[in-house]
Amino acid sequence: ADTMKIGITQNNVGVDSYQTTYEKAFIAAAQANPDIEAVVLDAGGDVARQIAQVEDLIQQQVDAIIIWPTNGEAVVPAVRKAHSAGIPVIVTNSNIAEQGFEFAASFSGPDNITQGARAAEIMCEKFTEMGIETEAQIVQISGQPGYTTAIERAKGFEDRLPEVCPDVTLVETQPGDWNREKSQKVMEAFLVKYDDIDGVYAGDDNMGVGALNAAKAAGRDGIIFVGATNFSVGYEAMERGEYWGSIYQSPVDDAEAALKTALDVLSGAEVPFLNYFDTPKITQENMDQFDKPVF
Amino acid sequence: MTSFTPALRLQDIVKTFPGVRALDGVSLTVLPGEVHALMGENGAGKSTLMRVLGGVLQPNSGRILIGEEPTIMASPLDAKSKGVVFIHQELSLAEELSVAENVYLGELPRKSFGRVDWDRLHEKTAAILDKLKVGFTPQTRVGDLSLANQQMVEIARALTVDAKAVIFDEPTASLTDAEKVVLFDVIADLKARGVGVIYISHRMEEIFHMTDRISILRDGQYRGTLHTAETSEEELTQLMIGRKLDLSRKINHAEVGAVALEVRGLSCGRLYSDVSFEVRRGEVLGFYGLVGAGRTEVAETLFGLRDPDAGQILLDGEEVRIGSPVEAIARGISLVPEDRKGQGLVLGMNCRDNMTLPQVDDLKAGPFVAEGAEIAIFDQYRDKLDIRTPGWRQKVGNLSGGNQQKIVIAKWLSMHPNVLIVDEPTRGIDVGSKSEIHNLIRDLAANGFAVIVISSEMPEVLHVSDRIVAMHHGKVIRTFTSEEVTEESLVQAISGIVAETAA
Amino acid sequence: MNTLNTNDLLKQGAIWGFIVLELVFFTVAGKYLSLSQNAFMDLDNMLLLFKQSAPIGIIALGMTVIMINGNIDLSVGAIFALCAVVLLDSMSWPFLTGLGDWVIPVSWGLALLTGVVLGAINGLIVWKTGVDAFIVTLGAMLGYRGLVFMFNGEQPTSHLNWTLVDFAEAQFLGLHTATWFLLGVAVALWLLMTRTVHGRNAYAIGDNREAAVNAGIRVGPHMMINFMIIGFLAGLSAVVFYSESGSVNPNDGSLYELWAITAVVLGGTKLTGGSGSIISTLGGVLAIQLLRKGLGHIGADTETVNLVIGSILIAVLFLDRQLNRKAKGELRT
Amino acid sequence: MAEMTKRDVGQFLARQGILVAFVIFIIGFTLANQRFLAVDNVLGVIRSSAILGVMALGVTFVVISGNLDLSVGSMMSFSTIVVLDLHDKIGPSLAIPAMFAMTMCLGALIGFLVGYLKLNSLIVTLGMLSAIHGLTLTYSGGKNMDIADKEGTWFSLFGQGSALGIPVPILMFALLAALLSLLLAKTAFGRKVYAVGGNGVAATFSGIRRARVVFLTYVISSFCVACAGLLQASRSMGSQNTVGQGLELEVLAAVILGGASLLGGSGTVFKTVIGVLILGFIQNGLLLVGLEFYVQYVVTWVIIILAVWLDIAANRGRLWSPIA
Ligand SMILES: Nc1ncnc2c1ncn2[C@@H]1O[C@H](COP(=O)(O)OP(=O)(O)OP(=O)(O)O)[C@@H](O)[C@H]1O
Ligand SMILES: Nc1ncnc2c1ncn2[C@@H]1O[C@H](COP(=O)(O)OP(=O)(O)OP(=O)(O)O)[C@@H](O)[C@H]1O
Ligand SMILES: [Mg+2]
Ligand SMILES: [Mg+2]
Repeated sequence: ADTMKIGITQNNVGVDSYQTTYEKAFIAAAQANPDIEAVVLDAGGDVARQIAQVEDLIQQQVDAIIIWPTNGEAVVPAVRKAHSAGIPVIVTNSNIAEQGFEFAASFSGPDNITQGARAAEIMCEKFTEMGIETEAQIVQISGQPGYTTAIERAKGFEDRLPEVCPDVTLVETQPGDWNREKSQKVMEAFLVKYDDIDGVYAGDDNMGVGALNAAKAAGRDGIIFVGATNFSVGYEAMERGEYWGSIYQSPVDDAEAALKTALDVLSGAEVPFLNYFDTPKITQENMDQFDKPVF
Repeated sequence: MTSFTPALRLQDIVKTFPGVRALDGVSLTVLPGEVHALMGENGAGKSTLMRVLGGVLQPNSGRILIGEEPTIMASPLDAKSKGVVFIHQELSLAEELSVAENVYLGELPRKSFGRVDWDRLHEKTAAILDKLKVGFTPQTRVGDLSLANQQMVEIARALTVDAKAVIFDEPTASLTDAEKVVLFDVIADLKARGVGVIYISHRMEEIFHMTDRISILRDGQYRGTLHTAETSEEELTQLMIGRKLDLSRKINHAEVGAVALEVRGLSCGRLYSDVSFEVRRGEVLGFYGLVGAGRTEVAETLFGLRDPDAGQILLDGEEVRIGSPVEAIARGISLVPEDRKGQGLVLGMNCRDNMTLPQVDDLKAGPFVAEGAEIAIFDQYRDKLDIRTPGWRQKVGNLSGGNQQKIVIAKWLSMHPNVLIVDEPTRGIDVGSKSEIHNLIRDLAANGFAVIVISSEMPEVLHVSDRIVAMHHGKVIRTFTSEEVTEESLVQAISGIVAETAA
Repeated sequence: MNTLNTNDLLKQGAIWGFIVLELVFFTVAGKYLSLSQNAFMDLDNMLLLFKQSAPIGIIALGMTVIMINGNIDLSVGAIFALCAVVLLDSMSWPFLTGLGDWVIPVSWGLALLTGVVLGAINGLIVWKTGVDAFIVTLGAMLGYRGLVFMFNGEQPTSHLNWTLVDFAEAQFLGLHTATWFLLGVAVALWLLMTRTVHGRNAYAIGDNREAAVNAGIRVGPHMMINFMIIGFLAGLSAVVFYSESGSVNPNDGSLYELWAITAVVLGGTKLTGGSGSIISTLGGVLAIQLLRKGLGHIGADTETVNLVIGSILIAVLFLDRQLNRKAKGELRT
Repeated sequence: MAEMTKRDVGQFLARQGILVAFVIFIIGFTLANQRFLAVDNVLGVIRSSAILGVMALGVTFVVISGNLDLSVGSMMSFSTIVVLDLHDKIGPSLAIPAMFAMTMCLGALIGFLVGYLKLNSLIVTLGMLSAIHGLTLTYSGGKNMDIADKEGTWFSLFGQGSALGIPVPILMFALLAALLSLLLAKTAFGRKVYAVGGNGVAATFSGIRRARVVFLTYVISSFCVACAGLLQASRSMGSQNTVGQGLELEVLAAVILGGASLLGGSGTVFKTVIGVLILGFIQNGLLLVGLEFYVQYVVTWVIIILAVWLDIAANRGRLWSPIA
């Protein structure tokens, strides 16, 4: 069979274990398929480098390009370039801006808005169960400022919360930069500042666990922690009963879905534009239905 | 003295620094066409006064008059535009730039759009260099020149503008005799053109050779002006340091002992070759030569700073390889380097710490440095060398040039070396301290140390040395004993003339 | 101007030698490791090299001027981002929308002006307070970045204008728009530094500041002008790049200062000031971009890329020193 | 006389510009939020500043000797990841010395390159920043590193324990600061560090082994980084590969804020500690007041420049620079 050359340019691999696991999974999946040769690139979080990588991939005449945008809007012209060179572009993990939809073949990834909304629901359900849904106060620790994923999750959460729990107040949001340590510092300050914190929503489990560590160190019990992208640390904390819930999202699924979408596009199959893979709620109650995340 | 309108006047200038009253109501009048000497001990305030005149410093009070017009020297450029050119005591050059760019630094000739007019620049510079009879071109990189030639570049600046007054702050400190002659020609020329020249130097022979009047500062105060023709060294010294100085040549040859250091056929690249000599305990060996003769390089090799290509170094009869200053110091060699700012001192450090730096490892109180011992060393040498400073805490960078030099000397004297090498030890040092240092050098020898003195001042070499090595172009031409040496034979030797017949 | 001796030539040649080495290595390695049938030294790929070097390159050229002058500017990445924000945001300012596509030059002008002003602020602080440029611009790196965030919170600022994108993607005589800007800036700065009084004075100030002061060179204004130049160039870099990409994240341009400085030093400019060359910096920029492209070409993974780039930096520094090794017998200090 | 004293006080205040700025900030934040000066909060801030602080102590040595160290952040990630990984493999009592050895090898490598080979420290440490990051990623395979049994180990002592009511990180920071302060201010080695930074050539001419001194400053710096890594790992018992990313500039900012000159030859450990605390309290204070994190950037900018400006203005005796 003809080998297909697929190039991928990722956002920032070294920065967290989700992205690293994604890269590993992608390479593994590509190697498992004898018909695929993969060119794996990483933009290191820099838009300029990503655009250069798309240009390089076009120049190398790959058959398809998968892009994990560093900035959903800034890469649109680069995607258009690939499009006009006749190379289909598959967007992965977080979507590009709408102006670019006409140039992209397909998007594959999680629905971050829904994830945020689901996190709000998890939190609200727990409060209702505890009977504090009328007066609960929560804080939010968001992801790295400027990243689509961070923005969408926060938006999903903030929009959904008042719908399900109109009386819960979100008192403050600060970014934790996807960084456990930073998040721990932010939480320490929150704890000093607010006597009453009933819940914490963190943009991912890594930051959620940072916040949890801060609360433990300060001896503040009874806070409900909800995160996203269930990391193994989060999963363990849930096992210990310290962490309430999260959103189950596997980078392996993410990577495999992207590759599969690319193959579908190349084989000429009918592919829907938005290929969300499912990211279910995970809480202490249903966690036995999920494998412990590998990252 | 062609006119009675002074070229410039300074009136009641006061300048203070934190803790120091550097100038205390100093007045000075310079006439057109005169060479006016400014003299005083190290730290008397000469450079400070000139920095005030040259717009580098602003006085606390007092007036400056140029041609009887009261003016404010807001900046060096301002001073220059008012006809005052300042040749600094310390080299003030941009090494990466060409000679021409340095000579016209701050005033490069322009074409349209702010472009440099290279042709005009090189032409004008070449004309000046011609006058100075130097062996380099306007395009040469200044960093590639020797110290003396760099000094000549600095002097070339005096000839760039139509000056009313030119200040030379110790211009001869790093010149050897050949360039000095040229410099004196330049000064004579300026004088003939009716320019007022202010000349700062610690060298009596220069002062008496070419100045018309002498003003004296002491501890920041004006001590009077003398006509050179009507005064004597003694009177001057008396005014400067407040006491008489015994300048008589008192060579007391000590008991000369065993050979402490012997050098055989030492060579180092293009710098010098086949250098051989020996120094005995109790002896002072002088090194005399023209610029670029390679004396400094020999000293640096002995101190482990250069790797020789060939030859042997023997200490107390035993061949040694000196790989670094650490080893040299361990073997009892000390070097007072010629460039005090670059090589001798950590300017941002205080006086005491600078002085004890080479032996800080040995001054121990438990795991810590014994500060008491350090202060004792400092006090001892401050008194011995008469170092003027408000205290040991003063940063060395704030001392006057001469006092900085004394710190460097003290630093190496306090090591009690077996072999002491001093390179231009009295560069920029006032007469009083100079004779003090000469005496110290003699005393050291008398106490059984071997001393090597590298100097570009003939009187100094003649005065302190038991024997003199004359070098020319990296080669030893001759070695004289103090009995046989004459000024004439020495000059011949350093010019490369081998006088076979010399006695 | 200095006459070049062989030593100088060798010194300046080091970076070009390194580039040749990279080209050879990646061409050969690419034959075995790359998936691409296209040779690494394909003309289009080399043209892309120039284009891709532009964003950091334009800034690095300005950094050369700053560093020759004896200063450093760590805030360029933040200036770059802030100019981009102004560029893209101003395109949708209500009172400018009436201009149609004429909004483009206006926005460009505003972005460049922003760069100049930010540079001027740095320059003015360095001049008037006497605080070291490293510290002033380290502070500004944070401060300006804070301003970027204040502009639009944590959201990206976007405005995709296809006219502009087409212009930015255009090729004239085979060279991309960005390349033209890069080369234009290189020529202009080369002329500035070698031919003009300002340039020569900048060298003198970097070489020996005290001497420059003593000679009456007005150090402050020269430094300020140079900071304005690099501010302008950071703005220009943003203008060129964001005209094509149309959206700026508040984090964009972080670490650009470090890459720019790296390129300048690879080009042989002294960190202490007083010497350096614009053309060699161009070499430094190309060398870095070539390295990145090449590693991508042969399919190195993220860990390796980090390791290799780091080690190469040190290796080049080492090689450069070996090439410029002092003669035997030289002073050991 | 009275006037004189007044001027002296003024001079003192100006000279200690950093301290003054510090006090003003503390007062300001306290007025804005009374909890700022609550014992918990103060201890909390110092504890979380301790990691940055410990690194800054080491970098102070490097900066005084006239060099830079931009690799500390990435090196700290390395030590954190290594000690966490080894903890589960060989137990904490072996893991800690092993991690120290590995980290200090990296420090020695940098010290060798900068000290003995005399390569430019900015570029060398910039290169090492990237290279060590690559090394860490290779070591961990890019995964987060977590201690499996977080409850059953005494390893948490360093980051989370406390003695005499004071958290261990604070004790460790204080102890290291005291030791290093003595080393710098009172020993021959310290004197040499100042001399090498002040004038390297003169130091060589004075028989100081310059290369060795520079080498040792980097070893000290890496030792401090290893301590920071230990605190970090023990505090969160798990970590990302990028935990120290970006800290190099914060560390440098703290050292500069403390008044060390980047040209070398000046600075003290005590002042660095103040610099660290200022940064920590600003961060915390702004969070308490509820300002966006990016306001902190702007405030830090203003403070750094004001503090350094005040400091040098006091030294030269006039506010504005004499540069024409
Ligand atoms: N920037 C400064 N800060 C503090 N004190 C200073 C400063 N500059 C000079 N001084 C002090 O002012 C006094 C006069 O110094 P100046 O340099 O004018 O002496 P000088 O007469 O030129 O001496 P020399 O012959 O050694 O060059 C000295 O005590 C010196 O320590
Ligand atoms: N910058 C330089 N570049 C090349 N050669 C130099 C340089 N400086 C000096 N030389 C050469 O080195 C040798 C010794 O020079 P140097 O001037 O240091 O000797 P010196 O006897 O110590 O003179 P000084 O009286 O200045 O101390 C000469 O052959 C000279 O030509
Ligand atoms: Mg003087
Ligand atoms: Mg000499």
